[in-house]
Amino acid sequence: MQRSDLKIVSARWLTWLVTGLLVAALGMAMRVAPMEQSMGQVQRILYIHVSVAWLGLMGFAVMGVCAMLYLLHRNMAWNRWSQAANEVGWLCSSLTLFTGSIWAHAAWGTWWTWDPRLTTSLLLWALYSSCLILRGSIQESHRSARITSSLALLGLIDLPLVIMATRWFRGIHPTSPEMEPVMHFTLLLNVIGFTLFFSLLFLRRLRQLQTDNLLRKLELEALVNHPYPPLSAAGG
Amino acid sequence: MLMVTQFYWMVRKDLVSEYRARQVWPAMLMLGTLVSFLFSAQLDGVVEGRSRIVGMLVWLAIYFAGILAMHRTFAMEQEDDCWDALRLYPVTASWIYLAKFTVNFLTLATLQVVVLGLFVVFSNVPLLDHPLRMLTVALLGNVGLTSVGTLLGGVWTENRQGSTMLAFLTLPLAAPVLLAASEATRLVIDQEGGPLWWRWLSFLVVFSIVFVTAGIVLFELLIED
Amino acid sequence: MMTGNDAIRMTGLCKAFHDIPVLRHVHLRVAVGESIAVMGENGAGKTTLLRCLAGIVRWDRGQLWLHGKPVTRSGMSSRDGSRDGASHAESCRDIGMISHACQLYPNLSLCENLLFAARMTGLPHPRKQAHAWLERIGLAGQAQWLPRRLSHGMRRRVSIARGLIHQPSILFMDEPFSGLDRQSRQWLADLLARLQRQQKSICFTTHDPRNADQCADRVLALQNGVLREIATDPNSAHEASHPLIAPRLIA
Amino acid sequence: MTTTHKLCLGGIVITMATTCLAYMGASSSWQFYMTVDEFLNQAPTSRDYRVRLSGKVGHDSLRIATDRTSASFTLVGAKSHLRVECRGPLPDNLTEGLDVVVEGHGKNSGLFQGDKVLTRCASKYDASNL
Repeated sequence: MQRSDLKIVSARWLTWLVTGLLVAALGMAMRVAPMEQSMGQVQRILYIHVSVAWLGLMGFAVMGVCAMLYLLHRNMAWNRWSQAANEVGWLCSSLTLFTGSIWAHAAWGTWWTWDPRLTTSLLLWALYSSCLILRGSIQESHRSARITSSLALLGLIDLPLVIMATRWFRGIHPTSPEMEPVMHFTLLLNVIGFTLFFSLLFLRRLRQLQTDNLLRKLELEALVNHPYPPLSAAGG
Repeated sequence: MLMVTQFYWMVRKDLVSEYRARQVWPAMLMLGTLVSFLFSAQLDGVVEGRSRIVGMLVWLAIYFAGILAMHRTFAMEQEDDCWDALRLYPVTASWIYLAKFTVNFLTLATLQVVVLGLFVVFSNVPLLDHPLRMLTVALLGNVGLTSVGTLLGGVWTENRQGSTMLAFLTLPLAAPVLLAASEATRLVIDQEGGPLWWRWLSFLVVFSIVFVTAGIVLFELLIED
Repeated sequence: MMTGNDAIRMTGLCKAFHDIPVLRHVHLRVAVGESIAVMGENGAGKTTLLRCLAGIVRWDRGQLWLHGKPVTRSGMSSRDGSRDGASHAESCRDIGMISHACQLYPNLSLCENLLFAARMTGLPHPRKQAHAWLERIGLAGQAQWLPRRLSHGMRRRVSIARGLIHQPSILFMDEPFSGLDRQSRQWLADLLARLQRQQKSICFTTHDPRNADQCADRVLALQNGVLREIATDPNSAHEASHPLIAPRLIA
Repeated sequence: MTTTHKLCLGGIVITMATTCLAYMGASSSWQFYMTVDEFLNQAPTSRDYRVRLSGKVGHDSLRIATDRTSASFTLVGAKSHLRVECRGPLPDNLTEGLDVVVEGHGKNSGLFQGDKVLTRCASKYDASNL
């Protein structure tokens, strides 16, 4: 996708629309959805936790696929996709651990336990972080992209483990419990709201990266046409 | 057939170089010894849960000293630009990976002997009462750590802060193997067998298979320039 | 145009480092048995050009043929993956690359360094080959020495022997003359002439126009990432699509 | 062997190894917790190691110390039950009839010495009547 194709992302009405939807969904989670019987108010964190957890997984999948596409085509455009997914996904993954921890403290009586899903999620977060640090620590752009992509591909192994952890392994983490219809609807609305919001964030970041790239290219072209800028220009 | 002889000569070249110059092993063993000393000294007051702590400390000592050595085997190639020459020989990156893997494996094995020996002497923990079991854990843990360290070691061949970056970035990937190996070591010390023992052992085996395969496949992407 | 007669044919080579273009659409043809010299300022991209041609560095755009056979980018991996591996191994046997560093393992003796190269390229009778080369470069008596005991000129000779031991038909040399005394220069010039007589194609970089004139059939200049011909052999006039001459490089 | 072949083959090996691991995990030897019945089915001598046990807090069995540092209750499984004594931090919502996971050591005397209790979420989220 070219930079100009993403123009709609920066449209103000879209931002307002998506933010409005998110606020409505959150409002529903806070006010409209009924309070849960055994866990009380804290159960409402479910709506946020599930949404960001889904996005955290999604982000890694997007990053992995874009990494693979980069390695196949060696096109830096794919690396920008994977970088944007990495950053937004890392944020969602961190939020998942954070909200989950709060919830666990109220519901299970502990901040953390080495349940299979918790463990694999923590590993996913660590992999996200490694990729993020790697991107920053290698100067040459293609080299950095190549190495990060390899790591992202390797990290994809963890993804099915996180998803299937509650089905394959016995753990304390709940597996899609039954819910009241209102709760179900609220959850659905929240998942949609969060997905749209973070997708918008992702696309905006992508556009930012593309603009940055374009700027650098223009700068370079100017540099090549005038390899040695006149000394007097330094002050101006 | 050519590949096997190439592999043999690559390994032999590294070992001969190390034997003559002694650039990596002394520093690594010194670090391992010092860390083992410090850990064992601090263990003196601990009464309960000793086996659990020893299990982790042994592997931490091996990890940190080992990563230093693994970075050096690649940095060594960088002197006088030999790395470029090596990549121009008609040998695939997978075989270069396997050769470096073997060298690192042998290096780490030496380190393990020293660290485990020191822990036996200084911490009074019956690490070697089941020598066969301990050997299995050490071997599998070694393969796991070496596969990850060698894979990522190729990334920072020329970087000066390479060893720091390497220790830092291998940790998320190496964490599962460190945990599994420590747990298995604890079971050896506590002389517990049964399903728990087999579960960690099988985990180590699978981890090793996954990362050795990943190394063979991905190494050419990492060292390409 | 006969393409089969070209040892090296490169079209539209582009390579950027840190998004800064180093080579821009470089076209190059080297006939079998021809010797070319590439000149240019520091940082002009001479080394990068050689490393691309030798297949150590993956280039961004362009196509390369060695002896009429296409070589994939970086030689190691490619988009379609259909012809790498084998092609890399084959082209590696054809290529000799001598970098500006000597590429000798500091803890192996001269003989062992040459033996290692011979064994890695899969030569028969590696020991005989290594000794023959030591004889040829006049260091047979120092076979067991470590490289650090030698002078720079002697090390350079060993590094040349290392690059030539597998009898490549195409030879890349990065600044082979730098840091050599007059005697060694003469030795190297003689060697290049002899190799050329054996129908080897040679491509080397240099800063010294005298070496370029002495050893090369053609002299090319790399400036702003563009390769231009500056002293043209009348037989290969078709190459002079850039008739620009950069006299200040020669001066 | 080309790069693509190698990548495919590597992918297959890695997938197979991971699946194998998942399969082993799904078999009984690799679990986050054991049920009370599973635990009691083992020979009494092999019970002396650290496990997590899952079950229900039995009715009329929960005794919580006034300073909330220890509690004792019966852990009820499908067929059998076990006396648990637990020292350590207790979750606020610990009540009778709740699903819990207790971490601790089995004792030969038939008593389970726990040091941590986790309450499990209900498998159905019901609206509160309040």
